[in-house]
Amino acid sequence: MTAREPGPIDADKLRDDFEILSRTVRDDRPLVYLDSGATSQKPRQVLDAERDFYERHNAAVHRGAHQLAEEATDHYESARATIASFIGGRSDEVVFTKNATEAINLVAYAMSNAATAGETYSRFRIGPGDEVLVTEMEHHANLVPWQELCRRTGATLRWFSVTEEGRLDLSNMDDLVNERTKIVALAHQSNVLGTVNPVRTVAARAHEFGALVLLDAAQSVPHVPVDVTELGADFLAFSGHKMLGPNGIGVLWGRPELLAAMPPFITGGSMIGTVYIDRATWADPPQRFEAGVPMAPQAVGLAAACDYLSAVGMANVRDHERALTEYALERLGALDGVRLLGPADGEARGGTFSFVVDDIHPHDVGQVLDDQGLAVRVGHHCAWPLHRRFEVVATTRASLYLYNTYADVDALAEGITEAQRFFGAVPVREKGR
Amino acid sequence: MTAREPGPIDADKLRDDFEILSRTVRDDRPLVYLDSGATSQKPRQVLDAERDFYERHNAAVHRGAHQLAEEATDHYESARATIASFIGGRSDEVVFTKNATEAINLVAYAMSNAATAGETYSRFRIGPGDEVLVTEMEHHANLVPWQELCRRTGATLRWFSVTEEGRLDLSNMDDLVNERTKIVALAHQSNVLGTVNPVRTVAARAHEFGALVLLDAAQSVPHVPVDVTELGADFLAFSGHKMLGPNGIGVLWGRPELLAAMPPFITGGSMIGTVYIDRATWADPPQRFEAGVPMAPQAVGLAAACDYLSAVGMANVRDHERALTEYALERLGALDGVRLLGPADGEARGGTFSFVVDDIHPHDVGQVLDDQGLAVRVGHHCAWPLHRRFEVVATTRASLYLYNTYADVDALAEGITEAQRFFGAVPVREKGR
Amino acid sequence: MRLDAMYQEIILDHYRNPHNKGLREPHDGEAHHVNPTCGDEVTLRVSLTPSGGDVIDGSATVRDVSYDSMGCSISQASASVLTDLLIGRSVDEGMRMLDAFTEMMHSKGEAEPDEDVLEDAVAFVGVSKYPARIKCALLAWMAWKDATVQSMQSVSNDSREGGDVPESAS
Amino acid sequence: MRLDAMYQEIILDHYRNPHNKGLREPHDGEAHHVNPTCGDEVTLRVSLTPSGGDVIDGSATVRDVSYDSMGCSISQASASVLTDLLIGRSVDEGMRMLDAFTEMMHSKGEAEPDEDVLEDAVAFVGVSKYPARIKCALLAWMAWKDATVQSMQSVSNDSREGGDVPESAS
Ligand SMILES: Cc1ncc(COP(=O)(O)O)c(C=O)c1O
Ligand SMILES: Cc1ncc(COP(=O)(O)O)c(C=O)c1O
Ligand code: FES
Ligand code: FES
Repeated sequence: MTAREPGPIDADKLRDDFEILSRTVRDDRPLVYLDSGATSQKPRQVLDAERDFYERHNAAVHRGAHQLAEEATDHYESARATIASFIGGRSDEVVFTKNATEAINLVAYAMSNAATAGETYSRFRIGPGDEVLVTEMEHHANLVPWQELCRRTGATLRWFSVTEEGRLDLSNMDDLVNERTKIVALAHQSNVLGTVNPVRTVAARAHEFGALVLLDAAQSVPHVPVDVTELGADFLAFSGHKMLGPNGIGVLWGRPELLAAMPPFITGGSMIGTVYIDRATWADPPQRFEAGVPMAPQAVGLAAACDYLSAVGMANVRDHERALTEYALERLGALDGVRLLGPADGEARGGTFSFVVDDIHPHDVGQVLDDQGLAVRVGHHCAWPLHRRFEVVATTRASLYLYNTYADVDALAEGITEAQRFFGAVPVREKGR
Repeated sequence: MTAREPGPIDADKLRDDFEILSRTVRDDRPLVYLDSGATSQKPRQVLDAERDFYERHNAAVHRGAHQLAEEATDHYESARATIASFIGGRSDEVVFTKNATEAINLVAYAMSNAATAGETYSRFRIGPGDEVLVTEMEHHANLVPWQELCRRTGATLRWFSVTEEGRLDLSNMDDLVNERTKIVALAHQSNVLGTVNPVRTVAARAHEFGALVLLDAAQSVPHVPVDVTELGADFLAFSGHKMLGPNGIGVLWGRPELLAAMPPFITGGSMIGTVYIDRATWADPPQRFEAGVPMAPQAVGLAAACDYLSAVGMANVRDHERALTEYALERLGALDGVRLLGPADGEARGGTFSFVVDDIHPHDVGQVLDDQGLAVRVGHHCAWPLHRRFEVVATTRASLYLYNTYADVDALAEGITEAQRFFGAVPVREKGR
Repeated sequence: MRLDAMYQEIILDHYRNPHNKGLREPHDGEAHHVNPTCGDEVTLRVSLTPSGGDVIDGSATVRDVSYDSMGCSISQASASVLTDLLIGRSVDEGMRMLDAFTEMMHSKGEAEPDEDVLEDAVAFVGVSKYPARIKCALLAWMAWKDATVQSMQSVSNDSREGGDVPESAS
Repeated sequence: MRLDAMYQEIILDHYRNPHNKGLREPHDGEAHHVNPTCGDEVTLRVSLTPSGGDVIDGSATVRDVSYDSMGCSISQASASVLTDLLIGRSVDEGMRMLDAFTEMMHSKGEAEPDEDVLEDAVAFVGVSKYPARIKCALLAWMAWKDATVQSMQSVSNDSREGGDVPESAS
């Protein structure tokens, strides 16, 4: 345990808003939740907002002339405005999807749909000879959809490598980004390494060649202030459930002129202009991309999550996690036989720590941690190619959020030591402490 | 008002479970909710189940080794089992989507993806010369995705007509269903006419030619007992929010051998077998079709909705709505100047009533009803081609559910009469009463 | 009853007995607008008279407005009221009225509209409480704006070319 | 501490000092299994001896089991325990053990496994409380089943053809 300066956030106080954080697991161990990279917990305020919608205003949005339908529509569109302004965007630039995965698939499918969607949508066409550029550190959600786009269209997939330190290898960027490049899809922050990527550098080069830039912001929007007007990206995708919001809602932000020039993905009700039995025309964005009765209660919940985060202050969230990250790097770095994937210093990295412990399988590490009440993730974290690059099958990952404390980091370090003791892997001591 | 035998459901009592049904609208009018065809209201039990998941078991499903992740996975998969058995299916036949719209798009996109997905998936290939068959009464959700499939693949779209009585015109079925037919997509129950379609007749003919049959059950699963083993369909799509469940969750049921032979739609995490940087293989169904962190809380809520409906008894729900339907047909039929689209008798029809009032625009009818606290829907109800067929731009639609009462039907009839009085359209009297 | 606040007597009168309905000649511009939420439509024609000389600008007079339409009471009444108000005014005055009307319609029923500016069109203030109906009231006004812009172009061209009013613009 | 109930001493011993690890010849069947949730794998070989004459059936003896593998403590220990238990038994006995083991693993920690049937394998009962780890314990057993089925086919064929044991099956 270490005595520390009080940070910008009083996490202990804030934890009162999260009912689940006071529960115990495994024979009355207090829960230490270090798996926010997978999904975050939700404060009472978010759950209340969603429930209030159901109990007072529930109706099908954009589809009725009665008072409930008006109220539901109003709540849904206000939620859109709140979420848009949370990332520095405008309402008409925000499309609701079910998660980040759907948001990315939306763009990938729109690009193959452009082949048959007529001249209006020719901006998005792609085919043999064209290139799609990703990185070796992508989450499967920002990799497999592009593999599939290439298979559907005959385009070629290329990728940035990752350095031993867990940074994007930009040394061959001039070759990788060229006049054949149609879209560059990359993570803002890696869900395994914590690395924050130099988005503006890559975007600037991509835009020289008229390529589109899609940012997988699933691990950045929840943790740092994000302003779409500053990033240089054309599209931004993220999920509600990783940022205190409900499951079942995600966001695709896009430049309005691009959204307007993009053919639809999922088709059905509410996204149409006119429909004849054999053909249809499309509504303007964002409706064009929101077929079916939308997840209005979830949108309202996500807006409440944005309000919660804004009240805490995203700069404070960032600073709090930075301080914890420095501390975690120090504590983990002091452990013998523990190898961290990703940057060892706090510069341009978030609070995500994936590691291997010598001679102990990550799943066994996770099991010992679980036994002590620590919730971490084990496996390839949906980034199998990245694990291959580091020649490991799996890692154990701890990921932090605004409700985590120094004590949580202490518990992690002690938990790893306990795993080593349990499996007799290394002498029970921390180096240099 | 009419005195009636108590039916199989005590709707007045059951309404206590629905907080919103006791609210007032427009200057303290009690709410009369007649828009369940658009979306249903949710009982306390469903909202409690969802909240309990968030407050006690929330974690990313299928992705962690800690206790919360175990519990979350367990709740998610139990929910799948409950929902599967609600429709007479098995767990591995149930795929979760965000709504019925996505479920239908899933099959339509899988069919075009089959072109490039390799031999394993050749069963789903479709191209020029092949035919896709729909009906003139489809909701846009079960029409536009097929138009788009045809555009992507060069296949031809054909359709069943609708008779003046609002029934499917089967007179040219022998021509429409033939050896070129690859899939027949039709509504189980029309969201405008209430008509219940002769699914087994159509399916039998389709299967003679090896065509697939997809049933849009968005308006049937909520209202009548549905058993997938009896319908003869290969796929069944429906939405949670229309059956007392949360928004943001839908279901695609499919025959297991077909799901196994079907390439994926949305790709990303959790749906993969192995992933290399340039290619991937797929998990078995249902995971193959569930990319990304799933909407576990919503699945839990939908399972609670199924439990609620099962406790009431789906046969009782059906009988209750049948009785109300007979009564509504009688009351509406007695009004001068009111023309009902769809079957005038209760045989093979559900409790959905779309009508036009002579000389009053449907939107104005809806406005007067709204003013009296009645929530109905106006417009084309996402079935524009069907409205064209009946040569109307729009209709006013009232739709019933288990919590509606005879008094609600009375309020509707009186509301229409009031609209006629207000606009001076017809003499204020009901014919033959 | 809130219904009466929305469907004011003036609105119902115009709905039952619309003014200037039926397309007329001559016209300089025509616009066709559809309300996508309900499928209702209006076709509206405008004819202008230059205020003096060949120059066509905001000071031109709206000589005639006629229309054909299909829709709800609000959209029908709004088109009818519009023709009464705009025929005989200058284009500038009409555009100012349009702005004031649009602003009122987005006021959620909170506006205290200036009857000196909007005259009979103030009757629609109650409609602005119902989001789903705002487009109904605005439909004809948007069509008028488009048709007028078109008219100004077509009249200017004619003046420059010294030609006749074309039989059908747009 | 629940951890001790899961990682019983027997399991940790086999994990630290696995028995029969390393692929051996001769073998009649070989199976390679991957645990899709973690990417871990096992390759397992089986060699059988007919119980008498040419007929190969459930009464055949498991002459040898060897394996190579990569994975967590549970999967490693399970493979090791399996070889100890199955070498020298009849195929029928092995299959019965497999059934009992599978049943125990799906018992969510509720089973009171029969030590007479499962012997050292009862140590894995604690693992069955952890759904994410059940596959770890079953991995080698599933591979043994496949390899054995294969072995029986290959030995029967050999017997019928009177040939030698093939160098590599599967
Ligand atoms: C018959 C029918 N099919 C499909 C749908 C689409 O459902 P959802 O909007 O929930 O995807 C609806 C309801 O809107 C419907 O009534
Ligand atoms: C970097 C990154 N991208 C995309 C995703 C996918 O998010 P979701 O599963 O919510 O669609 C995740 C999380 O799983 C992620 O960490
Ligand atoms: S409802 Fe169509 S214009 Fe008013
Ligand atoms: S974690 Fe891979 S086999 Fe146990």
